[in-house]
Amino acid sequence: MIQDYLILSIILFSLGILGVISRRNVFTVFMSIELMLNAANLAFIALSRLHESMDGHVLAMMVMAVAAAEAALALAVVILLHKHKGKLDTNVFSLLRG
Amino acid sequence: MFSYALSVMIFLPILGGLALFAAPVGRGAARAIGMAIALAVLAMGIEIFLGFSPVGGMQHVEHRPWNLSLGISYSLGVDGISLLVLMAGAVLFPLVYAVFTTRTKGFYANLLLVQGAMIGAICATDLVLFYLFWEIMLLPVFFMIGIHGGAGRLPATLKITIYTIAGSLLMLAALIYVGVAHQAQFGFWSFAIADLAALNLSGGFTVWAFFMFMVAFAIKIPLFPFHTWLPDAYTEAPTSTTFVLSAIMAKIGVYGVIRFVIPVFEIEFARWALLLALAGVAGMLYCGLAAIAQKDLKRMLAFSSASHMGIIALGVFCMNVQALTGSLFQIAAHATSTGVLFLFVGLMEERMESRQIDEFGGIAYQAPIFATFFAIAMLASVGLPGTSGFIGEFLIILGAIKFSIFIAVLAGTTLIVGVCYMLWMYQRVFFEKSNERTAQFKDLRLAEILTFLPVILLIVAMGIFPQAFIGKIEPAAQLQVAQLQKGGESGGIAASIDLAPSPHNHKN
Amino acid sequence: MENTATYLGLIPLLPLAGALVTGLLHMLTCRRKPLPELFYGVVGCIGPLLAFFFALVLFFHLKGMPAEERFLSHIPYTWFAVGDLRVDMGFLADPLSSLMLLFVTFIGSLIHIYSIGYMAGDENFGKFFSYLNLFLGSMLILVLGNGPVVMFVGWEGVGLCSYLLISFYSKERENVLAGNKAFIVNRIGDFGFVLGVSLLFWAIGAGGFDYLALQANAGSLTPGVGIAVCLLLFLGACGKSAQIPLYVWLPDAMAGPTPVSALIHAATMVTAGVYMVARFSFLYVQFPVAGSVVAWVGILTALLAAIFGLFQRDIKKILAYSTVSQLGYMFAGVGVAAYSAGIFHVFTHAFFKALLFLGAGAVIYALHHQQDIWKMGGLKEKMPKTYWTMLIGALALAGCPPLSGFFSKDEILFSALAHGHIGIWLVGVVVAALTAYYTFRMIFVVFHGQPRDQHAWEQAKDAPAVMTWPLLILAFGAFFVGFLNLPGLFGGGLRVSHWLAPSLVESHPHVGLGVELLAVFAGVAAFVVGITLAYRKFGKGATEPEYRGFARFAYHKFYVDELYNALFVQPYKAFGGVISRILEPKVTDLPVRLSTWLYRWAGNAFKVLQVGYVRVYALYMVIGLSLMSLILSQSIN
Amino acid sequence: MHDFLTILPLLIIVFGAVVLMLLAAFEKVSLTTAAGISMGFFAAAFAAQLLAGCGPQRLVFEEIFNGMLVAGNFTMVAALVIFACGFFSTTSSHTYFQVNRFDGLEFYSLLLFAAAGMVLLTMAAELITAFIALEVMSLAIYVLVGYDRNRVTATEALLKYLMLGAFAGAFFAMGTALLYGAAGSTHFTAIATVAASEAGSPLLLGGAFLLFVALLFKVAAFPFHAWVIDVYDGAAAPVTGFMATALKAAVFTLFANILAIHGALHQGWVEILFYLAVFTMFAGNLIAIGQNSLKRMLAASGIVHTGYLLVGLVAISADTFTGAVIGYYLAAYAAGTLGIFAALSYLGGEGEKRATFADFRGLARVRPYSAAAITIFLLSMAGIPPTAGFMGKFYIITSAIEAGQIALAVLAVVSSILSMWYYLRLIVAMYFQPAEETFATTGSPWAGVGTIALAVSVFAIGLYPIIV
Amino acid sequence: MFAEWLFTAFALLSILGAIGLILFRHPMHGAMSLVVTMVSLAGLYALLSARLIFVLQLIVYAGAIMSLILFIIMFLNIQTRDLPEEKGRILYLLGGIVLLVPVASFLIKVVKSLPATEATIVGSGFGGVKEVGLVLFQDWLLPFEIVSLLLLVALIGAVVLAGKRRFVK
Repeated sequence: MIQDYLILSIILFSLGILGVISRRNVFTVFMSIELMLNAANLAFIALSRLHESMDGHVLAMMVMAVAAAEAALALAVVILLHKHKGKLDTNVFSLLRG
Repeated sequence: MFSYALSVMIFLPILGGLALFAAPVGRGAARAIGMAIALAVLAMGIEIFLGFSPVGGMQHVEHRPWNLSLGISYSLGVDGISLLVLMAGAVLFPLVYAVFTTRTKGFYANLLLVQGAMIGAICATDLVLFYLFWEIMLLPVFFMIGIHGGAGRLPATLKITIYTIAGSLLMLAALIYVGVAHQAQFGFWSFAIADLAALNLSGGFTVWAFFMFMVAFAIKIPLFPFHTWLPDAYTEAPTSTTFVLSAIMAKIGVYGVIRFVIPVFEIEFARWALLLALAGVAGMLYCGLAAIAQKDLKRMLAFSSASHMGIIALGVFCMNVQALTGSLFQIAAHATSTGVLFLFVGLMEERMESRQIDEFGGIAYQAPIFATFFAIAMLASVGLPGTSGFIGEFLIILGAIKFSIFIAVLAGTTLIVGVCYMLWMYQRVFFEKSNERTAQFKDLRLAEILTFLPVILLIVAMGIFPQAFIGKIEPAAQLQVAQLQKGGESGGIAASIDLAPSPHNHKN
Repeated sequence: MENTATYLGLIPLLPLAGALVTGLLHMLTCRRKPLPELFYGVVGCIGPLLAFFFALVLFFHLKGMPAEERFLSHIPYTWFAVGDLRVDMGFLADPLSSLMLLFVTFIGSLIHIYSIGYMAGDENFGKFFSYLNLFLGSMLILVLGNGPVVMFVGWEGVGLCSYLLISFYSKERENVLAGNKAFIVNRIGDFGFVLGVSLLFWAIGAGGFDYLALQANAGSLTPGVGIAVCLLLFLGACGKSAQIPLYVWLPDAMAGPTPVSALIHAATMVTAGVYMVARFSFLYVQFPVAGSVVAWVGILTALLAAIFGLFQRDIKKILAYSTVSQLGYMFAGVGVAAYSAGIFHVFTHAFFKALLFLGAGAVIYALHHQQDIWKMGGLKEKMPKTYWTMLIGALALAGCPPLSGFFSKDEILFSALAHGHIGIWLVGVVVAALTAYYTFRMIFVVFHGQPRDQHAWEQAKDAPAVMTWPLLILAFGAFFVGFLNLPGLFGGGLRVSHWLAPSLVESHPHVGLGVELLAVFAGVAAFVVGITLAYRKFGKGATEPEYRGFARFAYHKFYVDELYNALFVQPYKAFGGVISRILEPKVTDLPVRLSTWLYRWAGNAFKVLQVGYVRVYALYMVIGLSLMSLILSQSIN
Repeated sequence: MHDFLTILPLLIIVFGAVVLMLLAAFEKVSLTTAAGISMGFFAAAFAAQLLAGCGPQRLVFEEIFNGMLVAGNFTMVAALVIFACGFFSTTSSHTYFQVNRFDGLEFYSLLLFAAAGMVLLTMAAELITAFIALEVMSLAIYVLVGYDRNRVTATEALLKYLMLGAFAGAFFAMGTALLYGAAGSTHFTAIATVAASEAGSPLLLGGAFLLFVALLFKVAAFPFHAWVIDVYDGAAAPVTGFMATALKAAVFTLFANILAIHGALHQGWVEILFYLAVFTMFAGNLIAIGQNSLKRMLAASGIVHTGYLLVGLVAISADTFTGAVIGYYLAAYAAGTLGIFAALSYLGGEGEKRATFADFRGLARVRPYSAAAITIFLLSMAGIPPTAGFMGKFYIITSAIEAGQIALAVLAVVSSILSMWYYLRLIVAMYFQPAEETFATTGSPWAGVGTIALAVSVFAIGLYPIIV
Repeated sequence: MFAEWLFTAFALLSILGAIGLILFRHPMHGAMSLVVTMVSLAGLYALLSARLIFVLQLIVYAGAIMSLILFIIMFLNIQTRDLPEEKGRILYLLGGIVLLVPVASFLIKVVKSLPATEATIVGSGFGGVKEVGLVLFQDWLLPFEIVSLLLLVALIGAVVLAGKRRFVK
């Protein structure tokens, strides 16, 4: 039963990866990453239940904190990108190459 | 002689070179400083040579632990094997300062650095220390060719540098392998050659390690077919650098084989000696033949040098005391003869602003002294008895017969091959009719005569009184060969390498 | 070996010192104010003359000792010693070397004197004497050396001098090329010599590497090695003494000044090979097969060179081929183990051939460097001294009894017969006839008949005294030295042979008087036939014939030079070109260039992968992730 | 007390970061002062670290921190490297910002924060601590990369780094989760217990896999390397230098610590790390050979060095792990790389206009000392004796052969042969080609002084490898 | 039984939300879709007796973070025409799926190795604020402290990058 949670977590994680590699929209990409972190959180909570220890809850809180911090920075970057090009297409930002 | 002679010989030039880089002095002063240091080193070298007692072991030993965790030590020493190489490194450098007067400060500084590093590589008795100097000596050469070389210097300098560094790095891996093997067998770290000689290497990687060492040295020597960097580098390098390369650096390659490969890899060495000897002979023939087709004097000498190096290397691979002693002697002999020839070409280039053989002719009439000196060096290079070149070549061929008749017959052709291109060149450059430009050719000035005369006399003296040199190197060569035979016997293969049965077997 | 003679070392040293002095002085002064020729002449002659003096002293010193103890040695120092190999810079005087020494210094001295006249006016007068001295010194080392390695010093030294002197007139390319050819061909021989010596060392050299020690140990040689050593050494002799297949350099060597041709390329250096074989008689005697090879090569060379000699037009070339031919005889002699006969022929040949060359030199000198016999003629009246001396030389060469050449040649042919080498003997007789023919063809064309170049003829006259005196002395020698070794048949005592006996290992088969008479008769007959034919054809003046068929073929020396050129020289050069233009950049260096190119190519490929799109970079990560997952999932089940 | 001394350097750095942040908030000090303060804190931390001494690995404040922090020789070396990197990056930055005026006081604060994160990373003995420390470090560096807001390439670099970094961070989190599942705890000791008892545990494998993906991304190992070229290129030279050295030192220290927690764990990863090391070395070389821009080349060469360090990781022996080899290599690599970025900081000019190989043609004619220093750094990176890089490589190869990984050692050597090309290329440009400009620079001499100090230390570390 | 139905429902919802995130072209729609996922996840947390986390998920994630994202999307006034074309999206998706199948199957294999136990009954204190708080401040003090650093850095970073300072376009 706990396995199902974990499998769900893996699926969500994979979908997050899929979002990162298949989308060019900066927002979508960042939200995909958030999705991956959420998947990790689900795994933490499920495993915490499995091990009957609340460490997993704390870990999930930490991950949330990290996610929040990253989100803050990511949004700042999004603003910066928008200021530069007015676009949120990651492919637009390919001056550095080769 | 004070006890740090070798260290001084190493670090006086190195520190001098570094100081020159930093100090704001003119080229004249730089040359004078370089000359002074080279002369000091020369004096110490002569002192060491004269005081050298002809026994097998190391002399002027210095030992100082350096890196304890890996057992690397700063240890130096001279024995019969390194003596003549060391002498070559000490004797020949003052010539460069004397002959080439117009180089920049940096050039002289590089020259000092390369001398110190070379002497370090020659004297090191710790494998890692050797490797250190071995790598360091390449850098000044790189800069000397790259900054002061001819029009095609960039590809040439990259080629020599990357080629030789490739070899060295492979050697590094093998070297570490040997050190690790020592640690595994004896339980402590050491890279001292005396300790490593006790190693009993076996296992699949040993042969690879052996070849990694050999490739590194083969590139430096250069042994066929690893010589392809040589013609370009020798040709494009400023003549003084070519001189350093051919007269000393190539010799350190051979020396490295004797000093480090033979003691450590006795069995592999005996097993592969025939192949290596073939490479030596093939290189001799190949480069000798290529020399005849060269139009550029320096390039021709480059091939000639490579050709001779093939024979010198062969002497090492024959694994008997005659050939080995011959090689060691020939190292010095070749250093003087070919080295001086390169210097002469440099002089001719300065006077004529050309190296094309076609553009010379009839110089002998304008410059009899120069022609005579050149001829003596040339004859030494083709191994005429009475000059330094004969003794070594004879001993090598003599030893080669014992090793393999087939190889010896091929090696013997060096007598023919060498003389062909040299005579052809001498004819075109010194004989025949003068042209407008060679008619203006100036003979050697007094200063130049005095510079070259000692070397020319040395060439003759080494031919007439070689025992003064051979007596000092032979005991060490004996030791080395004894070790090798021990290894060959324990490997049980030494006997099977002869293509032709040795005459001794027929004796009874 | 206990006997020592410290002045032995002086003998080669004297000419060498002369060479050094004259050479240095010439080198330093030639560009400014050259020293007078007389100075060089005198200084140059002192060395050889003193050497001759010491040779005489030595000779009588030896003569005063019991026959079996006639070995004097002097070892100043150890040259080099490595392991078992120990080579002393040592000199050995024994009957063989003392005899060689005598005539080498004697003829050498004469030719030095002659050169003062011949070379007068040459701007490189000093250099010439330096080279001559150097040559003589080297030759003396060759002769006196107490072992093969010291011999090799002289051996190569004379080769070098030969090169220097052939290319003496170095402004002309042909001369230098001839010099190169001589040196290179000699080196081919030396290649064999060095290998032979090395092989010899490993076989029996550990107990000492001088002749006496080698002789003592020679018994332990196995046939395989022994024959190999003999043949390799003979290869060396072929190079030095111009035998098939290495004879080609000698005719070209005539490019040098005539005294050089006389001294080096007729009298002394070229006989070094014979000397060497005689020195190693203890080897060749052991292995008759090797001796037979030597003999056959020798006699075939004699025949071939004689055939070439028939058609030459250059007076020096005629003499050169005759030299080759006579050397062939000598090898036939030493090949059939008649070492003393061979050496004796060396001895007599030195006199008459030097005489002929110097005579030819006088002719050339008189005709202002005209060497074509078809431009000469009728010089008998103009140059009587030259004519008569040369006639003696020619007779000696042709084997006219009782001149020296007759006895020595007869001795060789007789020995061949006596040792049962009928074939060699037959060819030898034919060659004798040919020799007589071409020699007198030359004499008749040059000195008899009508002058073909009136102008030159009118100016011709005998050479100055400094040149004619040596001629006279040599003529005297050429006439009489044969009596020194008069065989028993003629009431002599084979004194030279007996003198040489301690140095040589040879056997004298006993044959009947009939055989001896047959040999003498055949020799005389051959001489008569040859000279008669020559007189018939050229005796009363003749014009240059048109050569056709075989004659034309022989006139062009069977195209051997061209053949060698096509077979060796051109392929050699072409191969060098192929290596440096094709093999080196395209094959040997290919791995290096290819890997460099590959590296750069792959680098560019990777550059393309850096597309700059962040999504693609993430994709790379996921690809790696995917692959690693695939690998890892193998390890769990 | 001892424990306090051990974390004192960390406290100093954090304190310094906060101080600078406050100063920045109130804009009370000049930039030079800020740089001086930053240098002072780095130096103080360095000194404190030296004073604190070292010893075998042990837990710090085990009671309070619940065994989540360790310290020992290895972490000390890593911390020293990080502090030195911070110090020299500050000197370079100071000069750099006098020409490229997009500076702010927060820059130095972030530098210190990043260093704090790095030090925490090296000392982490628990995964979530490591994760957060990693994020502290990463976030600070993201900002540093994108500090020049006006330059679109800097922003682009920021985007790439942040996006992929966060992506990798998610892997770290997921990996931690799986390991938590395996061990019931995220402490290294607990994981070690699991690794010892059930070596083949799939959860352990999967968790470590995801964790390592994140770490491999941070050190730019193949195939997670692609970002590094563009990010190094887009960031300011001093920042790039800091990233290339300190970040790598921190992450590799953690990596080694994790691998060393138990032999069974390490053993399971040897094979994959072997291939990763090989591919990383060769991919780095192949990328570097095609580059024209110096920073891009250096980034690619950084990949190669990552490969060497991975060789070192393959070769570590968990039972006798001291981290000496890795630590020494990190120090040697840091000295060379920092040096060259320090030189680029003042030679690059306004807007880093001198960026390509061609731009540095003839430098030796005009500025011989700078050229000599760069040459020394390049030689060190190429591993030519007697520089530090040589000894570093020597140790790495020695450890690989000792571990029986001879093939890997040989491949490492082959890779260093390949790397000669592009290192020499710059030397060739500087020395063998004529100068086309004067290479005039303005600004403070601090970067130059730092360059010289680093050049000297390259030799010092090389000739006296005391820390091993 | 009821719990299982709930799990299935939440799981499907969360997956659908995730798929929506990937597929919706406009970020706004994606964000809304993600909110669905997050709320479902919160439900799952509740099912797992993680009470505090359930709350936090709703407040912090679905609430704070998502509103921040939505706020920024609206702040930037993203128009459809500003959005990337993303023509090859499907290709990338398919390729991505192909690549991800091994990854996901490997990871699923990994988690399947866990003992297939039913969720046990846990004590009433499990996952409560107090209980989690005690664990947090007793065992996890250090990470907690470091998080403060992290947030500080994020704060400075956001200010530096997006702060109202000289920005020259």
